[in-house]
Amino acid sequence: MMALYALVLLPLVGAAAAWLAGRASPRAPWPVAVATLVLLAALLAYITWAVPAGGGPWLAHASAPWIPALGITLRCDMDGLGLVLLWLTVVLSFPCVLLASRDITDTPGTFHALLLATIAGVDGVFIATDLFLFFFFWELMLVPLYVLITVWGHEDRTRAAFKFFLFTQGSGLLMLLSILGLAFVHQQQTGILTFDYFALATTHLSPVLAMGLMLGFFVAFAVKLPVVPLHVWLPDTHTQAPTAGSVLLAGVLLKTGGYGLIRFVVLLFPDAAIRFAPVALALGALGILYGAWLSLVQDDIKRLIAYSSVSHLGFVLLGVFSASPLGVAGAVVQMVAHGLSTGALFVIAGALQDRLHTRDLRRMGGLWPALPHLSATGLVFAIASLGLPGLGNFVGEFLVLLATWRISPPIAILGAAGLVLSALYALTMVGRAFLGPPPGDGWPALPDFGARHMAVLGAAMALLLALGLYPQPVLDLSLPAPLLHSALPHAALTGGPRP
Amino acid sequence: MLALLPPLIVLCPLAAAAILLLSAGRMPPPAARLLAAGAVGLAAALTLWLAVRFLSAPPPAHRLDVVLWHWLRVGGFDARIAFTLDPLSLVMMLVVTGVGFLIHLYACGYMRGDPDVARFFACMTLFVAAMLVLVLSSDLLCLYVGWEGVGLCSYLLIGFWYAEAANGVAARKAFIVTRIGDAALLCGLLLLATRTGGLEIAGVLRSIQPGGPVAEAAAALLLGGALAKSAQAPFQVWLPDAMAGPTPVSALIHAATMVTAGVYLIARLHPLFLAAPAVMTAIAVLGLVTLLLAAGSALAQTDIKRILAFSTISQLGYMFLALGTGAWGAAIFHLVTHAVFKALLFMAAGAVILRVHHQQDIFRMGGLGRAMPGVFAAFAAGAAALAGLPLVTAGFYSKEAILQQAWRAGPVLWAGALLGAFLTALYISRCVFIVFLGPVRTAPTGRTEASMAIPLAGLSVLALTGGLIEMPDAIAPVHLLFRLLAPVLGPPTTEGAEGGAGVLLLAGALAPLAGIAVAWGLWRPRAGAPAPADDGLARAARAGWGFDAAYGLLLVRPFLALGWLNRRDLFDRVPDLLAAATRWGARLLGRMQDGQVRRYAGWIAAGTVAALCLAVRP
Amino acid sequence: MTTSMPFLLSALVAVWATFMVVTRAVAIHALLYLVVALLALACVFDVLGAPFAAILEVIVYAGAIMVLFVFVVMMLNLGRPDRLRENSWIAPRGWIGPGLLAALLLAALADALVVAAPDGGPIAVIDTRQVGLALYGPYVLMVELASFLLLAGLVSAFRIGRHIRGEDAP
Amino acid sequence: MTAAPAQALLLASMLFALGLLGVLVRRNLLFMLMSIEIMLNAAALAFVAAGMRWHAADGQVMFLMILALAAAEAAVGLAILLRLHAAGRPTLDADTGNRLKG
Repeated sequence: MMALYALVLLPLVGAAAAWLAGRASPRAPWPVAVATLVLLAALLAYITWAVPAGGGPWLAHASAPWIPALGITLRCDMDGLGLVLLWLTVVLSFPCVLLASRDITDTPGTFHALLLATIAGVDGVFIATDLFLFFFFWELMLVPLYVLITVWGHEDRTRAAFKFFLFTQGSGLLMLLSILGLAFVHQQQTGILTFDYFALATTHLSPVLAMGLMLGFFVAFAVKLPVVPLHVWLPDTHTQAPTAGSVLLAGVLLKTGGYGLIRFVVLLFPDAAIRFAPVALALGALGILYGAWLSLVQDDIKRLIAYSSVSHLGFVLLGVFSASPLGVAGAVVQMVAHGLSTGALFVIAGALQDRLHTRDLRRMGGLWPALPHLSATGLVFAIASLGLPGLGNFVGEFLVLLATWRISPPIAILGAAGLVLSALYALTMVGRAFLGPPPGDGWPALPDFGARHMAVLGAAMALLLALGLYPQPVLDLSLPAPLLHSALPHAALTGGPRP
Repeated sequence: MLALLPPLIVLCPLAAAAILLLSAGRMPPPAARLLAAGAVGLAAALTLWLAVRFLSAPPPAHRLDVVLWHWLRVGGFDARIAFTLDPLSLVMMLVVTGVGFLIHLYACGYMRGDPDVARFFACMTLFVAAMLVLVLSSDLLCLYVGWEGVGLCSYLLIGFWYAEAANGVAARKAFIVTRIGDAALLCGLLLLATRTGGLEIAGVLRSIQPGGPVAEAAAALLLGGALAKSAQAPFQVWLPDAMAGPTPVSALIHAATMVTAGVYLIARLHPLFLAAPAVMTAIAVLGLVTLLLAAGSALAQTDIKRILAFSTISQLGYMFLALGTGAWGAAIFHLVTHAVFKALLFMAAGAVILRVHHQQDIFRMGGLGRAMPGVFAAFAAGAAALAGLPLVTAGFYSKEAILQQAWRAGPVLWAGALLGAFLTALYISRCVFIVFLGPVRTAPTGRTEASMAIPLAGLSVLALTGGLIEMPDAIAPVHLLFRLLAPVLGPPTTEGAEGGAGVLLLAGALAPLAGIAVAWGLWRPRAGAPAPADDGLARAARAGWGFDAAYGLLLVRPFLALGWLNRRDLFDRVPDLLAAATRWGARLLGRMQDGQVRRYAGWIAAGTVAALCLAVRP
Repeated sequence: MTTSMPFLLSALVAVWATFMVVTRAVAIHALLYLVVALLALACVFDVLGAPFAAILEVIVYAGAIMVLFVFVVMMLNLGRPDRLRENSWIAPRGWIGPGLLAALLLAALADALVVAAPDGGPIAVIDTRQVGLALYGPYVLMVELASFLLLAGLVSAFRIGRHIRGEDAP
Repeated sequence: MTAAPAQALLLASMLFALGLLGVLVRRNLLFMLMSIEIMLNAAALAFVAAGMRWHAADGQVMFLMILALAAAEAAVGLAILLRLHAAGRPTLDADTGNRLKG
């Protein structure tokens, strides 16, 4: 199905169009970007609709030669996991463009072009099944975002962008090494040089080699997710990025880490992953607690949200390495819910910064009477973020904890303790920003959220509510398709961890 | 038809909450009041009708299951959004909607003039909906939705007057402390789900093996949740601060309904707790300890709402004591009567507070009985029920049921409970004497509205007569409630202690009378102005026996202090270290190229020598 | 191992004179010692059977290049203050590092000789004719290179030294 | 008349080391140039000794090459030296050589 290529090409064409439009008029790129996103959503809807019923776990497929001499093809496959995350990407692109990027006055054409290019890269990451192609898209989503942060970021943007680039690029190189290593081992065994995911999955690896190659992938995705000792780029980057960049980064780009862990770490190296699981689970629990703990003591609202992301995505790590369909389903729901809630929180933080010209919580307080709509949405998404049952985040966290409890109750207890801390930081943020007395002699008249913001954020809230009360469609889709393209029935994974 | 009613009853307040929320403050206050009170009133009426239908033609096995939809079905785990209607949930529904409706009615008057009334009623109706979900759920995960939902509404309502920073802090404290218990509860659910494959209450209870470590652990974890929600030791610290909310909130959430959720949970899952005897003992002991500690604290308070708050904790201690001794029916009975008389007390106190300009210190009130006789009568009825004035009050009968059960479980528990009854009468009589008798210290103004007076009157009647549905055998063999609840909680254990029943009854009747008498001796109206005791014991009691300070010193401060120390993130230093090392190395290497010809020559020579050494002797 | 007397003698002279060059404070003294060292080296060449090299050493090195140095020294107009400054510059403290390094180099080289000492053999004189045949046979390209080098040296020396007087002042 | 090539090479090594010592120790550019001449000569000696060992003319050819090199080097080096002297650096201090720029 060539429509899969269109998922990547359409945003790229849109990017070029936005750039050209920006040369004509500074007001032109925004409608171009919106139109591109609408087309993209329509395209994805078409792809979803065109999925043959009962056609197996892989829902769509596309393949074309690229560099035949090196066995590199343009192979793309989409399964339910990819579809869910593609939808998340498209859905979250809308708040980025509708709410955040319209106010960009500094070369808006280039800004929108880079934003769309990032989206194209993310789309590609979620469908590529040629490892070389995957790496290509991995870099494609990285570089435009780097430029976005460097050019349109806040006061300390250069340093933050540099840190972001160093961390992701450095870990990406480790992944490239692992990809090449896997391809060469496969070539030694079969005489065929290929980067095909399904072919490489059949490679026989010694335990040590498998662990080494797996760690290469793991580090790359762990930086992206992020997993705690490797998270240090994230608070700086989120804080300094322009609002649209923060939303995209938190909402979508971090998910590529979770996706990669499921698709490439657990499924390509199942044995090594299971041996590595105790470490990964411990890191996940550490991330949940450490992120929440540091989130609690931040004064910068964007930093606070960034650390809360670290905490939330610790659940994803737990779920992925619990090696059960329950955990993976929970991790996927958690990724989607986190994308929606944290994306919305970054929109709100960005709006606060636009209005107050500060992100410092010490200079906020008592904003509710001045900005009732903004404050109410902030409260609502903070509550979603603390994992209130009935909203999407709870479903993800509960499923992950349940899967973890089956393996290791102590880790699950630590994760549950994270829920207490998440309530602590979320309510502290609400209390410090919106409640209490206003500083000094009250706030001047501030523009509240208008209908556009309320509609978009309301839609996000509705999605979270739907995800929290009826997550079954996502749960059914979220199990990653099994490795072998043909033979294995779907039950192979749903039956539990592979031996 | 019957199966449609429970979801419909939940939907009434939920729809009202949704409309109020979506109106985003644009709805005029009268409409908001009408909508909220109307929705809860409709729910109450439907519940009443449902009760009549249910009692007149009970469904098979006295339970009615309503499955709404599959919530989570993945990897062998299945959770449903499903309701079960049985006598226990019916009683709870009656309390929630009935008392809830009266409190909404009262709030229409109490909150008049508040510009943000729509937000208030949105949270209140949402709370009623969540509480109904809690008591109706047939699946523990679904119950957890209601459990956290009521916690959230409690948070929102305690901090309703957000402009006061202290209110926000109190709200956060309430949510966090209960959240700690919620985390324990969640762990209990995880354990049960892992062991039994699902969280449907009936299924969970079927698969319990008595005495096993799983049952003990699960019961202990669930108890953690119940203790925090019901403000029992060691989690009781949040409830007195929660009085920062408007008085109707205190009446509805922090007296009548939400705080009893822990009691309901344990009663609902009583076979699990029966399988864990050690946990049962812990429940009884914790209940007794809480009961005495809180009664002592109530005796030393000066703020009328804090007196009532400590009293609530103390009364919940009674319920836990009953639960710990296996007297499920008695616990529920006391839950019901307590909901009535404590809501009444709070609302009467609220009426007083409104009339004396938001003055809450009882030592600045006095002589109010003459100025507001109606409120005085209502408060007195509530106080009498709380004190357990023999024969004529609901509180007497429910407390009596607990005392009887405590005697059977052990004389120590009984003696403690009796001491508690004495203290209860003592502190509430102190409150009544100081506030309503003696000289006037703050002159009241205005009138108590009809919308506030009607609920007071209704609840007064209930507080006095509500106990007649269930009486000890020694007085009259009336067992309406216990027989109603028997399909869920098992047949009531009324046998045993026959010989001493009369003596026990007498002791239970004399203790409150003694308390009132002592209170009259200490705080009867005198010439001089009464003053609060100020010795060390009183100060300790007033501060809740130092739990707050201890938690602050041992847990909160160190945690926050460590956090502030690590605010810049330890791990963030690692890349900086790497960068510093690189810079240092670069400076070292850079120093070699300083433009000094001779040093260049030296380096070249050194390199040559090194290469030579390597080449000659590899 | 036997060593011929002339080699030993000239070798000793060469080392002694070189040492004096390195340690003198007065430029012209050092220069004269350098001439002595070069002459001793010429003797060594002769002993090693390279008379052509010995003669060129005397004519070109000791004759031409050293005269160049002498001219420069004369143009520098050195005097007593220069000698005192020179003395202060070669204070003993500065000798330690370079001395160690030089000793290390010497040790390494000597070690290399011990490891792979070329065996001695009868010395056969390689006369000018042989050198000339090699030079204009296989090494003709190197002659061209040397001529380029010398031309380049000539041009650059001319270019650098042209404006020493007068207009160069600013 | 015998002289082992090893001895000639040892002599070359000693002269080279002394020359190196001179380059490193002396601050005066003139002396450094002289020391460089010594080192060049030591290298030349090594070539000649090697040529003697193999009875080949190549060693002396290389000596000629070095001679040309030394001549060119001396010419350019001395020219620079004179120019420095004339340009206001009469001390010929090599340690201030890094101030050439600007």
